[in-house]
Amino acid sequence: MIQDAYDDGDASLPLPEPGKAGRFEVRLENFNGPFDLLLSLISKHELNITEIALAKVTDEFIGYIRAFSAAGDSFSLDEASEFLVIAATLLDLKAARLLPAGEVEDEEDIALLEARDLLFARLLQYKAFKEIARQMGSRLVEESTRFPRQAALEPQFAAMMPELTWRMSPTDFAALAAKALEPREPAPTEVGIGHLHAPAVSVREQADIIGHRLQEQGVLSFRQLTADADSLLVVVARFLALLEMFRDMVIALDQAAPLGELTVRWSAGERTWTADSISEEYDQDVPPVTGRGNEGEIHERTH
Amino acid sequence: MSEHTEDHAGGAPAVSAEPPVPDLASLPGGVPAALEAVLLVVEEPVTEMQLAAALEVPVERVAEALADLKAEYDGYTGQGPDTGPARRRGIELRNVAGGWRFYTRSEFAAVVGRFVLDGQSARLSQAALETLAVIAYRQPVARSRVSAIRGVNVDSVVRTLVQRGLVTDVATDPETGAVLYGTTPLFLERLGIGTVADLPKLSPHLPGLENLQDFDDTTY
Amino acid sequence: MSEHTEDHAGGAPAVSAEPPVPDLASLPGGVPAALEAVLLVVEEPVTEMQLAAALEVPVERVAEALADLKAEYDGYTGQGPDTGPARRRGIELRNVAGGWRFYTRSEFAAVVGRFVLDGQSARLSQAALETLAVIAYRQPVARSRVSAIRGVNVDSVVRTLVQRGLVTDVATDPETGAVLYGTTPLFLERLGIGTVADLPKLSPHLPGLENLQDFDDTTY
Repeated sequence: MIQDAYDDGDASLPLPEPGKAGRFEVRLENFNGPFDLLLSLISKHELNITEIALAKVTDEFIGYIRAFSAAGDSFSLDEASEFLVIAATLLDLKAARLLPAGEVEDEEDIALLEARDLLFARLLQYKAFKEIARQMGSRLVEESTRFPRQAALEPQFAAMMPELTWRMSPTDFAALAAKALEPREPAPTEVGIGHLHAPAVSVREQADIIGHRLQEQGVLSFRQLTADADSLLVVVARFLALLEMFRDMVIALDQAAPLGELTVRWSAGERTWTADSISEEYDQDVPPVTGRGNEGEIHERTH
Repeated sequence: MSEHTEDHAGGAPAVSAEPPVPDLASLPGGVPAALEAVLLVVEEPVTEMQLAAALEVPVERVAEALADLKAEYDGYTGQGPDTGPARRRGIELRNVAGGWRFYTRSEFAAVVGRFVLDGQSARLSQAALETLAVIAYRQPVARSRVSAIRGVNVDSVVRTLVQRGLVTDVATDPETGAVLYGTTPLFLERLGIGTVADLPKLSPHLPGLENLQDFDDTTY
Repeated sequence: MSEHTEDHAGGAPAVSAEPPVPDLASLPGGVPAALEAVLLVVEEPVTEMQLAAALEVPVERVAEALADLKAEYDGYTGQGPDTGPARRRGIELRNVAGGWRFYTRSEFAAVVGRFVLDGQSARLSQAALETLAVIAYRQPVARSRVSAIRGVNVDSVVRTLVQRGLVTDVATDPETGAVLYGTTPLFLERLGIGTVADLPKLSPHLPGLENLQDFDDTTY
């Protein structure tokens, strides 16, 4: 479901052949984070981070993934949790792009634009840390030419140490050893979703579902509209569907504050509307995007 | 510099049940020599306060003597009557991670390296460096937040950094219960800086995002 | 003494696969400074032959420089044009058991002793006990491996155990060159057992972890 306007004119399918001039320089074995890819795409075009550049980058990224699966390459999306993150990130971009062009009038527009700015900021931040890390690395190397004094204590001082009191039996000691040697589980930070395999989700189907609900009930919050979603991908798909429906002017959106509750109102009355009007760009079989990632990351990008 | 201060009264509180410290002024070499002796046995950077307590001299006296010693080891001529023109030594006295410690001078790394069995740990990977950078600048910080900034899962990298002693858990987030990580004194020592505040500024790398901290705080 | 010998040819055989030693004469401080640097990091007295080999200078040159350094540290005026009147240092360069090593000067034993013993306890910390347990059951074992098992940096804890005489370096890893640690007779004595083989088996304490060795080996 992360694929979209790939067939809107730009036919140059980028092939995932590393190293070729004008092609993607990213090599997956050295690949380090989704923002790496975004940054390399952006710098490849030597463009400022503008909406247009990002739109192009978005398309290329999707083509990149597609070409991989089309080639039946060993590139396993299962293993590449990063790609789920970048997919969600690009969906943010896509969402911002779907806004009606022109002046920003509504709070919702602003919220969405802020979401996009947030992404730019995050990209820049990532880039900054990358640069700082490079400096830190050379500093560490430089400093490693200095060796600290760490010699054993001179015997005269070692002899002055207080006599060790030892009350541990061999059995106690073995119990301690067993505990110390036990493999330790990493401390939990958040609920993992690594075990989930996300199936392909159709935006059109989801639009159909929420379209019917809204026609029946008039007003629903986004939370209510996604209460039964059994995966994040479904939530994302329903969010995209809402954007499409907003563009079709069959719904109105209201959000009191950024990241606040999003209220969706059916505004087309009895007008006939079907999900068939959802752009063609979602209407393709898509490679299932699955992967592992921290829940927090995805959540942030799908607010 | 004069070795002949009589001011021992302002020093740190005396520690009981330990051998009395002789009048340093009466010993050849005085306070600087006493500092050299202590610095020869320390295992990590040691603060001026600790040195002042061990020597029973005021901390200002220690600070002054350390600065003079450092200059002398670096090959600058001492100012006092009993310090002659110095030669640059193979030993460097450095003030890092909040304390003082002897290091070999970096020019001799090739020679010294042959004698250091357990050398410095292997180089950090790019991923580890970037994670370390985020933790250094955003500490105390939860793993999930580092993940969000780096765009990848950082769990195993953080474990490696903890193992290497460069990062440690410093607190627990009161709301989420997540472990918060920060850098260690060893990190500062390896980087050759005094405190986290000495890290180079991040802002030059963030054009137009001077208020990034604000942005950050509302995102997480 | 002159720093400017050009004679590097008469040194010990060059060690392969190590960084080349820079021309010491071109470095500030020259041979004496290089010797100071090496002496700062050696754990055991080191012979003039070893030093000559590392520095790639003739052994006579090393012997001469060491004698000069010793005199200088003892506070005698150097003889060379670039060595001024010296002050007596808190560090003493001594030739013991056929090798050279830095020691703290005896006048400052009280100060150094106070510093070293400050905070020393008669009991081992929990971290020290656990590290000792890992070393006891996994010996001979490198510090990095103990770190990996415990999930934290164990450098300073291992140093404490060595100082306490419970642990010592027993071998060197042939591949990595890392020091391998094992327990000492004192440890066995404290635990009241005859040999390491008498340590109680771990298995009863490790339900479902019969494949512990496998786990261990995959950690690296």
